Amino acid sequence: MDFELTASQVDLADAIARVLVSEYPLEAVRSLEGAPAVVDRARWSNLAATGVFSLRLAEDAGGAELGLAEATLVFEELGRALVPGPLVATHLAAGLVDGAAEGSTVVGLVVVPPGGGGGVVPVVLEHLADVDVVAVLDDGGVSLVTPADVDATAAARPLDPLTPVWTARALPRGEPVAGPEVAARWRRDGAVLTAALQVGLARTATELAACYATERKQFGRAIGSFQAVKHLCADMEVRRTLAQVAVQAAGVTADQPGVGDPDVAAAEAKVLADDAAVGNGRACVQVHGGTGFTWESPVHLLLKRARVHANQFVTAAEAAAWLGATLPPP
Amino acid sequence: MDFELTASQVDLADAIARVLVSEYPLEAVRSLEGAPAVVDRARWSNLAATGVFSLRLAEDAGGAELGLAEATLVFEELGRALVPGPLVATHLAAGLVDGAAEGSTVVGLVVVPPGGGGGVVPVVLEHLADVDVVAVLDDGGVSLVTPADVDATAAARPLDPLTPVWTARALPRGEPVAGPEVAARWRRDGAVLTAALQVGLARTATELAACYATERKQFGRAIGSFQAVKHLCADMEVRRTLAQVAVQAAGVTADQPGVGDPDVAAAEAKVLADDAAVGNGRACVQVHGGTGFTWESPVHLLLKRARVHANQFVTAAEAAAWLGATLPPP
Amino acid sequence: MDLTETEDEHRFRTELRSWLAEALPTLPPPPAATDWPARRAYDTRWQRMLFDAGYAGVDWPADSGGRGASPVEQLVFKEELERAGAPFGWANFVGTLHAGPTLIAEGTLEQRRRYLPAILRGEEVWCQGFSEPDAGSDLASLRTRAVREGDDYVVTGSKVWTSHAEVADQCELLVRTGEPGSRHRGITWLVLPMDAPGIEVRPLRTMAGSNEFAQLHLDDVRVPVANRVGAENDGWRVTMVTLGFERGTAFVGDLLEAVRLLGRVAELARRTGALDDLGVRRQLGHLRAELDGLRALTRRTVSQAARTGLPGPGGTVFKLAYSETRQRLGELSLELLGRAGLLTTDVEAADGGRPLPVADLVDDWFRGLSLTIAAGTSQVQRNIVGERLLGLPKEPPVATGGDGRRGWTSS
Amino acid sequence: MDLTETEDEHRFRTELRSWLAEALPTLPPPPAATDWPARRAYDTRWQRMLFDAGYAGVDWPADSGGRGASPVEQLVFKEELERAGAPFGWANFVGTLHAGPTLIAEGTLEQRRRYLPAILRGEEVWCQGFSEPDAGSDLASLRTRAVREGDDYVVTGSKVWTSHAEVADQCELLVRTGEPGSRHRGITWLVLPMDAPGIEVRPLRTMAGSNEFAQLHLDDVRVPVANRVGAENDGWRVTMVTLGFERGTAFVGDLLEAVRLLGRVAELARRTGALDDLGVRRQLGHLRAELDGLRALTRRTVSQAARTGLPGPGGTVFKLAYSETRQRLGELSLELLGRAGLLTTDVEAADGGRPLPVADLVDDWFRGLSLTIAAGTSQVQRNIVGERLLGLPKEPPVATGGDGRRGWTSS
Repeated sequence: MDFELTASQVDLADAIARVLVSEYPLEAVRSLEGAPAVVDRARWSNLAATGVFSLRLAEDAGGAELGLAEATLVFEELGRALVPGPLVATHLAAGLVDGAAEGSTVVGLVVVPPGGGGGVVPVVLEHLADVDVVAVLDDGGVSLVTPADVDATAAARPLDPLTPVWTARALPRGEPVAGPEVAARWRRDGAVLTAALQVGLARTATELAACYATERKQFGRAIGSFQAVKHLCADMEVRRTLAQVAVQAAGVTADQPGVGDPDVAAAEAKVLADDAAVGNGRACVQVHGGTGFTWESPVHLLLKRARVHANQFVTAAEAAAWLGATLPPP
Repeated sequence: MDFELTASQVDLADAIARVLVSEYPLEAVRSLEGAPAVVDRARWSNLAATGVFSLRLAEDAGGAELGLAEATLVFEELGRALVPGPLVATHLAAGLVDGAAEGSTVVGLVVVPPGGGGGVVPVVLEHLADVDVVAVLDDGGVSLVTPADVDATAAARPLDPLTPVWTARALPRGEPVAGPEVAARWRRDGAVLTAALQVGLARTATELAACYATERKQFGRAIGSFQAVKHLCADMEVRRTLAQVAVQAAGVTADQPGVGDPDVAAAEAKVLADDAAVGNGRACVQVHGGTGFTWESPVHLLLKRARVHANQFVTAAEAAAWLGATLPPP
Repeated sequence: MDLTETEDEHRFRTELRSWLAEALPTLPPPPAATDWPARRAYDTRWQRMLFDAGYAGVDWPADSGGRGASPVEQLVFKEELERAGAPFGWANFVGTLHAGPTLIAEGTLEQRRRYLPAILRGEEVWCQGFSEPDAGSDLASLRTRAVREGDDYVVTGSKVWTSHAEVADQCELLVRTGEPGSRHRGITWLVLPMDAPGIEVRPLRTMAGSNEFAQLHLDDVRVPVANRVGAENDGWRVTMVTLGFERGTAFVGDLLEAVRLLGRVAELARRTGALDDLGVRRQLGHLRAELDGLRALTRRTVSQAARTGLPGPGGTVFKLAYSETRQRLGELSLELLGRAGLLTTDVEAADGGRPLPVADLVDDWFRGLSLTIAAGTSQVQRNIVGERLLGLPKEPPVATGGDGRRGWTSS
Repeated sequence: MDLTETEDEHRFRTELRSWLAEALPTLPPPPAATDWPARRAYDTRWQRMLFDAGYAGVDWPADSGGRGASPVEQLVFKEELERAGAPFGWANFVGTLHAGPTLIAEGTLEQRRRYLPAILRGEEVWCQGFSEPDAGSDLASLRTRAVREGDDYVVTGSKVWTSHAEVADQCELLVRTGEPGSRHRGITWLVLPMDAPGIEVRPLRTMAGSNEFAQLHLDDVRVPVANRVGAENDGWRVTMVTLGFERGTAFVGDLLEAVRLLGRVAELARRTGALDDLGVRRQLGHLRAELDGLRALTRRTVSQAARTGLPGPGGTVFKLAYSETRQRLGELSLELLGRAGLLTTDVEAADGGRPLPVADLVDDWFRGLSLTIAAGTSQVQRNIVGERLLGLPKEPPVATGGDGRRGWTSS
């Protein structure tokens, strides 16, 4: 047992972080705010070239034969840098949808809740104008839909200005490409990778808050020297730490048979990571005070993106209820 | 509209507070810790003489014809002083059970949950060795049971050393003395008066914490000058304030037709008062640090009593669920 | 303790209610939230209607042109306006609730004559120039400088969070006339005419995407000394005096709005089926208890003000509890909206019923986030409650610096 | 990242598990929690059994008589003991986990020979004399004085929260040898034989009614200078050195106990029907996620220790999160017990099934309350996380006093 990152895992995370610094600096990301399409195809291809989408494929399929554990490290970095676009969907589709692994096909995803959904909330699709194909995930499996076939209305002002959304009353029937086992795996791996994005957001929120609290002076002192602010930041660090190890453990648990229940670990990762990203996003706004409430500051983007991810694959509320109902007897 | 206390209401609260200082000083209260019976009959009679039980009765029945609003002020003082015994039960029974108003009959109470209870938790009776009669409150009304007829087992170490408890698998059939309307009123008024006791506990907890935080020095400063401690205390004051006005409003709402829904106000009072008493009890322990965790300090008695009251008449969870389910449409 | 209205209070309510029933339908549809000139026109028209009906400056003394209503009547006034869905009148609030009362208390006769009637009639719109980029919670560290030159002050600096600055005629401005570092002792209160040369108004977009605030940049702006309210360097006291006007009704409209929103959230929960969830019921019920507790606290504070003429101590407790409650209401709203919360505009419901109220609920979520920050963060409020209400010691003075600055305390 | 056991680790676990399966049934039934002499006998017998099997001092270096197990083996050791329901060995923990490691690092050869074997064999029981009535979170302000007289220190003062003092042979004692107010710089670490004249042990009852702690009153107690560990006035460093032994496994037993308790709470919820309540399910599930997250954090910390030989930074985060989680677990337990929670002992269930586990759950509630206080309050832990992990500035020194004392910071 050695739950520390291996040297090659550290290198992998460093490598992707370096690519992101040059490909997705904050100004570049923010320049697309409010646009109907936010995926820059050239940058997306460069991301693909680093293996973001193909990472877990077999070598003969152009992959690196790495595991979900490694993927969580990569997605944490993507979350940290606020990279927009259907990253998890395209990653899951790699190997199943031509061009996804290479970055030439951008894949959107609609996750139908177990049992089929329904109710009063319409279908909400992300990134419809960015994607070449929409994968629909339901209990029966995965099917593919052409974006142009979806009768959808664009939202005028999406909550996250970097996650454009559309609504539709229903989805057209798609072409089935995978069965229920793949669908179940997508649900699980998708939850873990989304949780990894959340950890990245939680990390950036903690860093921004600590930095601001060190630099900003009020009443003649750095505000971070006041316990009220310091302890807000400390709680952010606690949430980030727990979520990060839980997400990495979920990755390892999926990769290594016998070390635990991967579904449980995935649900736990989503619960803790959603808490960390949303809670730290909110705390980051609070630490920044009025500044944090401006559009100009990047702080709101972290919180808004966290809310988007909180509603992907499974909510923390759903995951926690399932974890509570399935607790093994003592 | 004048929701401030009248001069005579202030006098009433002052008067009972003065009586309690001499009749129920902390040492006297604590001297009974762990005893199977904690009602000192002489003191109980003196309490009765101040009108604690007869307050709301008609003048010709020996009462003062005051309202539930005034009763909340009195019970807040009783809570502040940690007075032990079945205060609310005896107050409710005054006028229905001979001698209750005068303090010569001490009345216990078992509240059967709406619908009849059942389940795995046995009947838990308080103060069985103190009381002359046990009132049983269920959907059908109120009936009276002789304590000796209850087949009950004494708990070796009750949670609150000043609230001795017994368990019983079932209760004997009692003598009916009131119908469903009275039962419903007891439920409501009992919840409000118990909430008033909780406000008293929350107030004492806030006072003790603020006092300790001012006197106790660590790192060369009064600990109350550290924001971490100061803000714990501030949150106590906020909870206490909200609960107090909500309890008083519930009293007034029961007394004055047309100003609101008394059942809603009662449920709200219990929710906020339980939160305040339990939350402030816990915070008071935390502010006191190691000292607060000793038996010698009175702090634990506040928290334990708060937990007892939290389980009387209606829990905050039950009351909140009812309030949520019955929210009127906008 | 009496929650029943007196006959006078009841009459006041009834008359107001019937006037509102007649007056409101004569208003045109409200303008777009982003169109400030149209909002100014709409809000000042509403102010003029209030004036004509005798409700302008309901809390102002009669000798200043106001109605001189009692604290309870002020409460009734706000309740009825909220109940009837009357305009809030954003363009008027700085004038009627802040600058006006300050001038009443501290202005010269001439100043009062010049400015007060225009506020009451909706002829002039005021904005506030208090906060600065580097002086948020610590207002006393403000740095906008005013240097006396003849009969003018020459003012240079920046102000932030100035609401509707684009359409304001006057600005209540705090400037530093004392030495840098003179804290509370070197501040002066000025009336800044917004058409003075050297003022630049830049929009300050909030995270909610709203343009309701602006940043002011003042570059050698000349303000006549005659525009000074109170003595030079006495502006901190002048500002604080205004707080003495508060009768516990400052948040009444907000609170009743929150009650209405809670009803909408419950309705949403009923439609989505979430109301079958006991945990959701408890959350809703808890919020209901807290909001009604805050209503009771408001009544207590107003009653105290009615008796003593002074604002009671409940205001800080209210602000702290209300901000946190409203923030939790916003979180619950977004939780219950689920993926519909990824939009910020109302959306057609899949069941064909009324559209889902996404816009209001998401907006409420943003509002909740701002409430624990604006007008004193919750952290500062907790200091105030701890120190002023519980008597806990302030943070000891800091050794370094030696300028007598205190820790992050309540003053 | 690898969660799979190596062959060596697996062998260690398998051997330990089978030894436990044989050894534990030979133990008599555990004594009453209040009977310290019997508990001492029981715990030291268990320690002797561990010694005979080669598991005593599992984390001590082999040249000090320990097993010299790797950090992962230490983790496995604690997991297996908890899994098998082995005795915790309260009477041994100060010696094996604290005083022993201190002596190993800082004791003279003679001191090590004198004390270490007796600890490993369960022949001597240690207690801890660190906390004082006026020095809780601020340990460096301790005032128990030791004055040198010839070859002895003469010690006078009081200590609190001394576990099992009634049955201890030795006490690791921190005393002030420097000037009053010398803070960290005037503390000395002594071995106090508990049979020395002048020691009075008074029970210190906790709010849970337990007598597990005592207060020590020391009145001119003579301690030979030979009993000093480390240099005079260097006791703070000596104490801190021990922390370097921590391999992230300090709370493993506690954590696994909490996991087991959560299972019992869920079982209770199933029996009472509360598990049908979605809100309760979410609370349980949330606690499950947090506890498993803490298990993952433990594995991370242990793995870092295995690589670097140093305790990782995860300990403080662990303590803070674990304390709060466990406190919430306790609250949920009491919530679900309802009126049965007014007792503190198990009670016959009305459905005739197994008795309701009141004793353990109420005890756990008390435990939760103590966890946010003991061994550094959560407030102090947050300072540590903020300052050491995030690099936030410390509180500035206080102007008054001038003795260089810092605010309530992490050191």
